[in-house]
Amino acid sequence: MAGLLATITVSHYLAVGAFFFVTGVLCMATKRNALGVLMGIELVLNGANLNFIAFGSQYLREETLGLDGQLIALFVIILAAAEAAVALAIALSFYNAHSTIDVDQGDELKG
Amino acid sequence: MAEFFAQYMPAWGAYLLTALISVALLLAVVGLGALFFIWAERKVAGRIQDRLGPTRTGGKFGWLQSLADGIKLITKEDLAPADADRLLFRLAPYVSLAPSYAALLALPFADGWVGWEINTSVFFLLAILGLEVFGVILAGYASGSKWSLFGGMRQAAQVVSYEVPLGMCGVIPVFLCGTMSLTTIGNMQAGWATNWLIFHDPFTFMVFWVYFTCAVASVNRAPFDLAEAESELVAGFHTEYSGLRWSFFFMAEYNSMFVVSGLAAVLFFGGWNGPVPIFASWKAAGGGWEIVADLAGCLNFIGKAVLGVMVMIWVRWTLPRLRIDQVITTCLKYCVPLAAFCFVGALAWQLASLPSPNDWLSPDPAGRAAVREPWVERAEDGAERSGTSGAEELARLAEDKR
Amino acid sequence: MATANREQIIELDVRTDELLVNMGPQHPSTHGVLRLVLKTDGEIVTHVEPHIGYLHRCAEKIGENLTPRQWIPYTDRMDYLAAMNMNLGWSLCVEKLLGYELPEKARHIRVIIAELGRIASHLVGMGTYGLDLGTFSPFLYAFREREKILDLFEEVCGARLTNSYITPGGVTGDLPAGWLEKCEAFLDQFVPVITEYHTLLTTNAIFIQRTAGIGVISREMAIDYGCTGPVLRGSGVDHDLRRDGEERYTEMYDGYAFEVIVEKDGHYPRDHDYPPVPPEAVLGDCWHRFYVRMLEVMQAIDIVREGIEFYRASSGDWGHPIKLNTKLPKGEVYLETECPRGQMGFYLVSDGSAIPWRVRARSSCFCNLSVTEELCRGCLLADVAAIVGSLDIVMGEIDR
Amino acid sequence: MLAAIDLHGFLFVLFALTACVFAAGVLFSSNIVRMAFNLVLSLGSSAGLFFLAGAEFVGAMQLMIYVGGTLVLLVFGVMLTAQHRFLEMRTNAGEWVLSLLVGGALLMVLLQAAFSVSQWNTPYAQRDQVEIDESKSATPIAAALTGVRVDKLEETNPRLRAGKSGYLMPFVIVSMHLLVVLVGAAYLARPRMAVRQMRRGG
Repeated sequence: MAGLLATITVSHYLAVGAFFFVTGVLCMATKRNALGVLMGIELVLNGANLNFIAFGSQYLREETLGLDGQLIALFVIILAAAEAAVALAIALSFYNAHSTIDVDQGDELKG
Repeated sequence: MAEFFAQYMPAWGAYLLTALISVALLLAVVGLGALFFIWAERKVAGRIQDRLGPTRTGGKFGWLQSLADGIKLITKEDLAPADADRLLFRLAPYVSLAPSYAALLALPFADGWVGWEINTSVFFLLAILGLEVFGVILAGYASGSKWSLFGGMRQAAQVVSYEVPLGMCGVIPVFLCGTMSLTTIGNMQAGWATNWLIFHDPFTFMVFWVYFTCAVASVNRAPFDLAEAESELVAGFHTEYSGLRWSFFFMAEYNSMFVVSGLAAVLFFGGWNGPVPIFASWKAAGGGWEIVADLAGCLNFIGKAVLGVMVMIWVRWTLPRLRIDQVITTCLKYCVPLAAFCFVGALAWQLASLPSPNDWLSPDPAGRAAVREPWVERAEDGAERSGTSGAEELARLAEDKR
Repeated sequence: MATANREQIIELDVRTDELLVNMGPQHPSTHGVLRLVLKTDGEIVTHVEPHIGYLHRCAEKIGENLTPRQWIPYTDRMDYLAAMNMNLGWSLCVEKLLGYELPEKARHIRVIIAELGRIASHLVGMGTYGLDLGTFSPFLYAFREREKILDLFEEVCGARLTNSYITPGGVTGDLPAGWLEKCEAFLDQFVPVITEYHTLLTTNAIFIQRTAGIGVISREMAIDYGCTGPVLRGSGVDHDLRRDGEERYTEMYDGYAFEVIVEKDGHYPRDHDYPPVPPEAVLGDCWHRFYVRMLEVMQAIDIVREGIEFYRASSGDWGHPIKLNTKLPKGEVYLETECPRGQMGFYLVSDGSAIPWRVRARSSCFCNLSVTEELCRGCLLADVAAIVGSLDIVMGEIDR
Repeated sequence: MLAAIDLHGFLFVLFALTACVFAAGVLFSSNIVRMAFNLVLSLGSSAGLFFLAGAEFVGAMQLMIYVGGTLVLLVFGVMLTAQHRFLEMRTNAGEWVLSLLVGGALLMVLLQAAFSVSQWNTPYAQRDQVEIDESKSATPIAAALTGVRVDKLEETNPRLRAGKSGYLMPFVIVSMHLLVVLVGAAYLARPRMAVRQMRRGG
């Protein structure tokens, strides 16, 4: 265990990011609740963020993305917030129109 | 400490033990703080209302009253309603307490006396205080009671709204000082009271009151205590709680009050720098004298924060409660525009180099301007070295900031 | 001034389910055991249904098994915040049946005591109203002063809350020596305290925001629903039984100069001493009801002062209670008096024995409460507490 | 002895484990409120990972915007639509098997990719010597947003040196985007139903 702990590298961060990504994708695929799908998207974005941060971290590598990694992560966070607002609005609108938030039932093309 | 334990056990155990001890110590601080504030609230409320408050427990002044209350709460049955979502219901108080406790981590008590020296501590504090709402929302949802649900919904709407002006108010001192580090901001206000940021210009003076209003709202105190409005929602989000879990909500509330007051003290009232620089020379002397000066500064800071809490208590026992629409209106119609106006005003004041009281009282610029973040100094060095255009730009920026 | 009866469209952004909430019978702001069944849409209340009867004690039926003097303690427990006024109403009703003429001194004692009871009752109403709006301190300030009145009552009759002091035939005892001076001393120190109340509540910006324009009872509506007391006068109806009532009751106040507290041309009598009506307030809203109560306290103080003078000037007997087993003449009587919460009526039918054949009480709070359903439709959850509080109900009187 | 275990590694494992466990919790819980709760803890733990990697501003941002803002909004949405038939929406077993298979395969591929690049999985020897005031402070980030790169003072490319490597343009674009999104969201969730309310308290 100690050996593992001593050698945290970018790859470890990437592994966590990958786990986030896969969980998020599975959430998007399996959840029937629209808000559950939204949470899946958040997880995916967070996984990507983790990768950017890892590549930008000066603790982990000699040559890094520098501030770029952090800035891109920042932009992702901001966009995720915006996306969540829109998605929530869509979900509520969907709920108003269909009286359900089960995305499986939203297969008709009218509001 | 970890090194000490490492002699007797494996390294990971030593770390874990060390962490546990530190956590226990800080929790004790939170607990004792809550004990004191609850006692103080009862005493102050009593005095305000022509009563004595607790008088018996622990001899004089009833100073052991909160301890007695705590013992009673611990021995109380821990009930969960049949309709409750058991897991979330049990977890919610901890979710509420944890962020408010974590906020203490980045709050400096004196120059360098901080649990975790983080460069973005203002932002971190505001962010982590915003998380406290989750406990309340979860409690509201998980209780399986309609009153609790009302409380949770109100809290969600209120806190999300008030985070906006609160952040705007917090950002003004950040811009004036050019740093997000609370330690640096505190050090920049050394010297006489005129160097405090609240007296920097009329806008900062104004924005403090906006900050205080929003802080009261964000820690869910009267007249903004809609989530627990006892005359409307019985007890709001903690209607169904009893015993120790109930008291966790209160520990979180009192601790948050202390943190927002402490934040106000650092951002606007010079933190550990008193109205009169008594200990400045001691501080400069270094060694043991410096520790004494820091200790005095720490007491100074705690005094200011406690004063802020006392004002909140005073307000709570004086004013009626606002209605939910009025709370949101207060935020969106008054606090946000005022904060934005003060934000622009304070920056313009700084940009136009208009005078602040400190200029004519103590023209010695040893205060704010001398304190700089390390990267600025290095950037200035770099600018001298290379003379590239980017560095010039930066040097100009650093110059402006000064 | 905002107009009453304005239509407002509340837009709902999300279709939410109706939430059925039980407010009470164990709820902090329903003043006892009132149960309001609320249908809410989020924070907006769409329907309110008051349920009463949780405090029913068959007081009227008991009255048909006791002699009128024995029933006096039961009237105490109707409006337990204004027990003296309840005693008075019943006593006057019985005296009306008996045709009993009251000695001068007893009349003034009754006026003093009844008006002190009115002050005590309004103090509770004011304090608990602050509590409904979420401020605790005025409640204790009000109770502090009320305690002093209760001390005075205790000295007079030995009881603080359920006094049973005024009885058919007069009162149970003369005012003790030195009592009048104590009463005057109390009034002297009490007048400046009222200014405190105005600072803390009446003129407080948040208080005005919470009450002005909320729960507006129009003049017609107040009359239609049979509202009485401060609720009626708060809607601008100039009606006070102390002036407009039956002769048997109004003659009690003969010689007393007082003006009915009602708004005329945007002004209240004696409001020059106090903060003017705020521009947000609409006649008939919670603020006006509250203000009427506050001014009635001042009015009652003046009446008590007058009463003390009259009492000092009067001579003769203080009026003795009738015998317990006094035979009642055959017949029926009904008499309404102006209690702090409105017009309290007592109805008595006698078959000639010492025990009434039929006893009924007309509750003022019951009528006042009936407005709730219409008043709370479409208001916010927090307004329900504000509106019900402003009606100042006592469940003991409604349920009897 | 303590050199065998460093704080960074210990905390990394701690945060990574909590983050992953709660992320799995989001996936496997069927109750929407519990999902939200798990997501909060998961994203909070990943903020811890950000702090650990030295990105303190981004970590605080994550806490403030993501956890404090977005998720409160989400929970709000959950509560608005929280009726019992929506609270628990189960996915049928066939979908589970299929998705877990696909997900497992995807995870394998990603992990393989993550650990296969030697530059990525070699530990950084000089980590203890790193002093990163620049990235820890918010000021360089703010400077980068206005077009000045503090960390690239030695940049030789004249075009990049002239402020082109900053983030002024994306920053403005994102701001406009946010504005548009807010307006759009408000439009989407606009009132569809109006209740005529008679006599508001009057």
